[in-house]
Amino acid sequence: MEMFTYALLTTVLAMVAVQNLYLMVGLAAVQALLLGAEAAWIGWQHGDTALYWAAALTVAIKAVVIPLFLRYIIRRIGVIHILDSTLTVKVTLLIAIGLTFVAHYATGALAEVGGIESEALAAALTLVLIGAFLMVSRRVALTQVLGLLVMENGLFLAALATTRGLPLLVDVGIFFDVLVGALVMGLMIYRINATFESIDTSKLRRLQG
Amino acid sequence: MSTEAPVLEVPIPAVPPGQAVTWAGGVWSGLVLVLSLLAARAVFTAGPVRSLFGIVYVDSLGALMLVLIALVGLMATLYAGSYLRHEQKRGQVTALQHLHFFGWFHLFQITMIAAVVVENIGFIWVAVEATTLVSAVLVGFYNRRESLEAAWKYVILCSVGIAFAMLGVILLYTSGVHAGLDHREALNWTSLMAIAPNLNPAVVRMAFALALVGFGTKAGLAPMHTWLPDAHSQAPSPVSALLSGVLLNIALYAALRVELITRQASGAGFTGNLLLTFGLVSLGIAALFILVQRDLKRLLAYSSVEHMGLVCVAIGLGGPVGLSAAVLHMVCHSLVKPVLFFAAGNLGHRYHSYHMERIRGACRAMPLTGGLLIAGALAITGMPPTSLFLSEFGIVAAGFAAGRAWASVVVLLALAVAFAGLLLHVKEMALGEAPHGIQIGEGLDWRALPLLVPLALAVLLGIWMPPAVADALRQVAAMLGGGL
Amino acid sequence: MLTMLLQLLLFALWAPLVNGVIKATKARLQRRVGPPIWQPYRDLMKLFRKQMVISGSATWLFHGAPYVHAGATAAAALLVPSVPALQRGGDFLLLIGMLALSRFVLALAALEPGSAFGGMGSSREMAVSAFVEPALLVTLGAFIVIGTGSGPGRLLAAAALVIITVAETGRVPVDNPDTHLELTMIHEGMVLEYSGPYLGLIAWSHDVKQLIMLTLLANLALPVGLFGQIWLALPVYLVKTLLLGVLLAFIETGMAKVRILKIPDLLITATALSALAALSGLPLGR
Amino acid sequence: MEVDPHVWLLGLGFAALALGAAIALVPLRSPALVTYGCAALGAAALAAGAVSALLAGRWPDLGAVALLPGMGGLRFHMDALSAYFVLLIGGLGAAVSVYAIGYADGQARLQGSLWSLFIAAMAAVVLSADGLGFLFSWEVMAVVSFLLVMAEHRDPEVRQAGYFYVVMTHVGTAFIIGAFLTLYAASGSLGFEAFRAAAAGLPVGVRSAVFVMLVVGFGTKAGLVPLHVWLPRAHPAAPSHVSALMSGAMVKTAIYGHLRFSFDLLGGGSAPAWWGGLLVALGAVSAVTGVLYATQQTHLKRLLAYSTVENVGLLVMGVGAGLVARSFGLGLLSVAALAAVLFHAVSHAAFKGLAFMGAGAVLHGTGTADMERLGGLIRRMPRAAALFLVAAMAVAGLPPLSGFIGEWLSLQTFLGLAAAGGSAAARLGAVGAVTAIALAAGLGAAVAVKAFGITFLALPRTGQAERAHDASPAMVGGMGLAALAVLGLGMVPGAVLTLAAPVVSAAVPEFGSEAVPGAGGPLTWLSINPGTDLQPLATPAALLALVAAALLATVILGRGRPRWRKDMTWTCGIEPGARMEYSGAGFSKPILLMFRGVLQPVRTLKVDPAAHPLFPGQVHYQSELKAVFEQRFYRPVTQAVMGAATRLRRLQTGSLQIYLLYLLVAAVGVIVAAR
Repeated sequence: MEMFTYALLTTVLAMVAVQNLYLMVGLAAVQALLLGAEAAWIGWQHGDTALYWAAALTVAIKAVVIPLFLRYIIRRIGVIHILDSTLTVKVTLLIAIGLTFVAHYATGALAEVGGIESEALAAALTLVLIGAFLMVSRRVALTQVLGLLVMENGLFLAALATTRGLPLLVDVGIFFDVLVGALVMGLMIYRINATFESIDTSKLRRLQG
Repeated sequence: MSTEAPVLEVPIPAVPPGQAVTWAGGVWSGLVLVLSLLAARAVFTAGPVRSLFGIVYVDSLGALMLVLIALVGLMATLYAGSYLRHEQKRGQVTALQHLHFFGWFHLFQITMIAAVVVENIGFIWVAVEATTLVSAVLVGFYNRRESLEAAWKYVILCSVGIAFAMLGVILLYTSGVHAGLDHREALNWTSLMAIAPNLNPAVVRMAFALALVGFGTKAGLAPMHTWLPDAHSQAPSPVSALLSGVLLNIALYAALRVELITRQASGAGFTGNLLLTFGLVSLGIAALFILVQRDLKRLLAYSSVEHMGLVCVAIGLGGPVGLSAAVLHMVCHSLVKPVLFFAAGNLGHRYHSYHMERIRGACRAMPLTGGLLIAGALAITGMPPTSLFLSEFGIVAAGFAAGRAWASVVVLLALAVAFAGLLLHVKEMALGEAPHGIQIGEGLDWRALPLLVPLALAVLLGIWMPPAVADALRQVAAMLGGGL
Repeated sequence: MLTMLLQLLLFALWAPLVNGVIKATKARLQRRVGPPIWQPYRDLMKLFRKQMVISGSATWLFHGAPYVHAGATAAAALLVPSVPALQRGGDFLLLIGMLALSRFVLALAALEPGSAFGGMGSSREMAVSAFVEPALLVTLGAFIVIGTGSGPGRLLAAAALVIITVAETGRVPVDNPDTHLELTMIHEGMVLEYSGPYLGLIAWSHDVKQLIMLTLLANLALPVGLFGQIWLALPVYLVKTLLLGVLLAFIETGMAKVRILKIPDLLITATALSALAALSGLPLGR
Repeated sequence: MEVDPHVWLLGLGFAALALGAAIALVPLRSPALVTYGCAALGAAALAAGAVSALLAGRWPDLGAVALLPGMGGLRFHMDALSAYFVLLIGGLGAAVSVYAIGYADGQARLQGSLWSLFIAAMAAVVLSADGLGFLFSWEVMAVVSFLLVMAEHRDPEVRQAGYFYVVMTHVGTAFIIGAFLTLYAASGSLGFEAFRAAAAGLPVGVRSAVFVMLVVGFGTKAGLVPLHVWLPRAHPAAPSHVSALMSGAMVKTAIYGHLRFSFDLLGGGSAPAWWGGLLVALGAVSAVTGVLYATQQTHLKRLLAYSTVENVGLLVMGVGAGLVARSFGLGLLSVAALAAVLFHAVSHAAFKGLAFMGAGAVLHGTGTADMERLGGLIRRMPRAAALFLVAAMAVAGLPPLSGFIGEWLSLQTFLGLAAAGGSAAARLGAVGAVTAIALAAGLGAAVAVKAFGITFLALPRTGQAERAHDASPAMVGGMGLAALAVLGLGMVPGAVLTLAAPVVSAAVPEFGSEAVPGAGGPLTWLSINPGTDLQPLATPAALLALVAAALLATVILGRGRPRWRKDMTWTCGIEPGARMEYSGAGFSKPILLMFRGVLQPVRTLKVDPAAHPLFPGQVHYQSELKAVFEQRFYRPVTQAVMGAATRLRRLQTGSLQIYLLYLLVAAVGVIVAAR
């Protein structure tokens, strides 16, 4: 359990640091795989079949469909390696660590509630916050989608950590939303690239004030 | 401009575009309205309705939202008919796009309806996220640079926000499970309300805080509101009307569901203060932004931020006065804001711009639209005889009643600034002489209905509230006060 | 009714003589022979018999103004306490109001012919009167507060009333009744277009107004000799007003005309003196 | 149960106004006649109802509509005070409506509809017995008057003026809301009777806070300096019949508010003396400042607007005097003060309404209200001139017209206060107030001379003035009604004071109506010769007799009617012409220079150097008053707000990343807060 958690944190920190788009998509896929594995493991531990389904969905959608779709978009657009971070790696990492502290600080109070694994919840919140931060620090539209995926992963982890997942029906709904969201965003990136001849969102600054 | 992405093409049978779609949409929306009214009557006379294996659940708050969605939806559909026909005639929109528009437009309404007729908070979340995705397509409808930019910001910011909300939902679920609820019903609102006193207050508080940030992003609360002026201004005007008029309410509705549980679990202090803070910040920021706007639709969008802030302030202050004012205010805002967006759409068509500097002498060029622009502006700033006067007065009164006169003072100040700001722009747009080359004259036909009906309703509520409406609002306010 | 008529006659007949005495005194002081003191009566009689030249642009207002001016001044005269036996009643606010009315119509009539002199006189008259009215009001109020007592208050108020009298009668240093020099004139500018009977009425009214002010000064600043019997009181009154007229002549001769823009200073001083007088008469220490 | 006739009359009045508002929107053959005729009938019925009620002395409830469930709504109740103000509003409304039939011929549609609503809203304000209903009516009145001001919106200045007005009145209303809700927080209800009950138990600090808020709120509507700046802009911008009603009646609703709250609801008897003192001071400043600025105006309607500021100042001084007197237990003086306020309110309504109607006639007849372009209108517009003269004399406060009586009553009060006031400060203040009123009266006379003289007398300055046409019969009718009121009020002041008596005795209950001056009360104090008071018709009759005597004397002494011949005006031998006349600016120049410390004139003189050194070609002279209040009070505030908004606007950078950062910060913030 803890191993998974640390592995997840490692992947997210790696994502903060790397610049290659394919690599980032890959890391997101790995993250989803890890999550799926964790879900399956917890399901096996508790004999919860619903978690198998959740794990399968996670892997299928977040580790396979969406990464493939994003790679397709990258290929269509033809951008692989661009410098999209607005901050230096050092600063980025420092802030990411700071957000980890915030997450631990915030979840510390909730630990007393029986059954909540404070450590895992903290990791989940870390994932969510760093995912959001990833979006703050990156300019390229695609990495922003990846940041969103990291956040979703954090949410899934939170659900796992606290209550062994949400009701399956809700989970299905969420996965559907994630899938559609990724598709919509991917298509938008495509259109943005077509219109602006770039997927650098810092160029999207016509609307101000 | 760009290649049409294949996924965006919703299969709609190839009917002749134009009139037929408009009529079909109108009939459909009318039907929805009738059904909503029937459902609302059932709810308000006999209590919450549950059906379809317990998935569909409508209580008084939901019923009110339902009626608002249906009413504004019908008006927007009617307006969209004439709006798009005009654009099609001018060649801005192809027949195919016209069809697409209506497909997405009604899908958008369906997702909104879905959000208010389910009980499971998880489902509410799913529906709210779905509204974002669907409406993002509509925001980007024109395929211009600006609209793409707006749609992108909209979808990203709201998705991030709503991810925080999801975390809140998960925490709520956790606390429900730990308080002994079954997995299947631990996200059911009624079940959670029933055992709310047993929920862990710390967890629920955190859940509410996250839910408020998340749904608050969608509801346009500052400082998470930044996407709103972009999206609301770039969307086609009928869509803007729906976005401003009802979607914001729905986001707030979702946050309120969590708030009610939290209030039961940990007392009104925390939730009230948080709502009050966000509300006042939104109010203040929006009021100042209104003053320095240059674009008509952005102006209206900021006004929406202001009004959402007001509703939050009212709920945050609480008390019977505050809550009934909040409910009334949501209703009134839903009635009046669409009218303003419709008027803005008409003006945009006539002046070929939403730049307020270019829109001059609207009363001369378009007497009806110009007049309604003034009337709407006066209404939205809380001037009698419209009901917004009453609701805004109630909100200010709530502060005094709650012993927080300072909050009311801030509200009064912000309202005065917003009033000055809105009228500063509107008087120049509506009055004076129309610029050279602008076509003069405007006919009065059924196309005026979507502008006239809601405003007339707002005036009616302002001078005489039908007993049925009064009773319904009272029930909703009572529910917001903590009753089921 | 009879007392009213008597008071009216007293003012109408006595006022030109006072003016004559003042003129004679001034002449003596200036080492001139000067006209006899009866000259004002002769002037008036002559004026009333002359044919007038009326401006071509004058209307009913120009014709009506002298009558209203005279009527209002006469009304003011009725309100002034001259000799106790003739007192009918009326308050000093109405007195000030009547004086204001007489001034108002004249100021309007002065604008009628459209000459620059008329406008000048009218404009200056209204500006000065804006200061005269508060001064007069506060001064008369101060006398009421002081009542019959004597003390520094009465002295202050009396000084104020002297200044106001000078201003109201259009004399140096406020105005100069003897010249038609546009740099200085106020009252004379206003009546420049009038001639014949109208000018007679106005001049007569002006004399009456002068007597009103002197009467106030005589009876308020020097409340002596107010006997109940008219044959005792009347001579005292006549003498007092004549003496005060002489005093006025001395003041006028001994002073230089001040700039128009300095006039407010004089009148503000008067107001301040009276306010001080009023306050000195009040039991402030409660 | 028998219903009082005044209830019927009021109902009839409101019904006629509603009809007028509705029928204006229907296409008609002669819309002005029907629309404004309806309004006139409605307003007249309101006035009649008010008179009937005041005479009958019965005060039934007039019905209610719930607006906000559980909080309140429109609830109408008439008592003496509201009846008196309904009389004012209805009376003036009727006269001006008649005038509008002729004047607003082209503005009978939407404007005509709003007109009826305006009258109805003003009446509703003074009849409201509930805070919410009061504010509702108050705001309707504001909105409707704003739209009426905007009638000639093609002119950017009009738009600016209307905007200024509506924003200021909105801010003022915010203060009133604050005051109401403070009382609401204490009483739990918005009913006036609940306010009254709650105010009695409130600590004096809270009551004072409420009072100050009301002073600001009502002061804005009334046009108290320095809250007056909207007034001289809006009044000239509005159509003249609207200005007449705004100036004559609408600002009086603020006086009503002052009276209602300071005397009735906040318990005038137990008020600290400084309440009244504050009002007297503010009023005095307004009176003097208003009239001073009035002297300097060359736009006829702006001049009248500043004169309204003056008169509002006088009214507020009266209210203050009444409060001071009450707090020192000087009931009789309080009675006198109230009588002064009530009388002057009606009198000002009549003469200022008349003056604005006259200005409208000038505007209608010549196309301009700029005095420098007018002159000599007395020949082309004799009827309008005669009627305007009545108004001008009342503005100047001359006997025997109504303006004088009002000033007389105020001066009596303050002199009484100076003689008998409760403290040294009160006496000193009273002496100051007397001076201020007298100064205002003196300058007021100058204003009146200028307004009438420059506009109507001498030679026409432009072709516009030469081609003027006189007012139409309907306009003359409306003005005539108002002029009759001015004359009647001046000559028989007791009539209206009798109607005011129940109001006064309700406000100062320890004295019955027999104490009210002119309504049977003693006013024997403070005259040089005691024994006289307001004897109806005595003064005017005497005056008339004396004028006749002057005529008689002229005839006798001149042995016949005066004979004259016409000739040119003497202008030192030059052909007389309009260029030789004193201009409006020139007329008030001495006052400008005497008060340059207050008025702060800014003048620019440009001499064209091209010509001969001794004979310059063209000389441009421009003189204007420094906008002291705008620069000192308003510009800093608006600049601060606009500056804040402009700086804040930069937050919306357009950068998605920055937006996400806001979101992240907010999320972290609430997470930390929730812990």
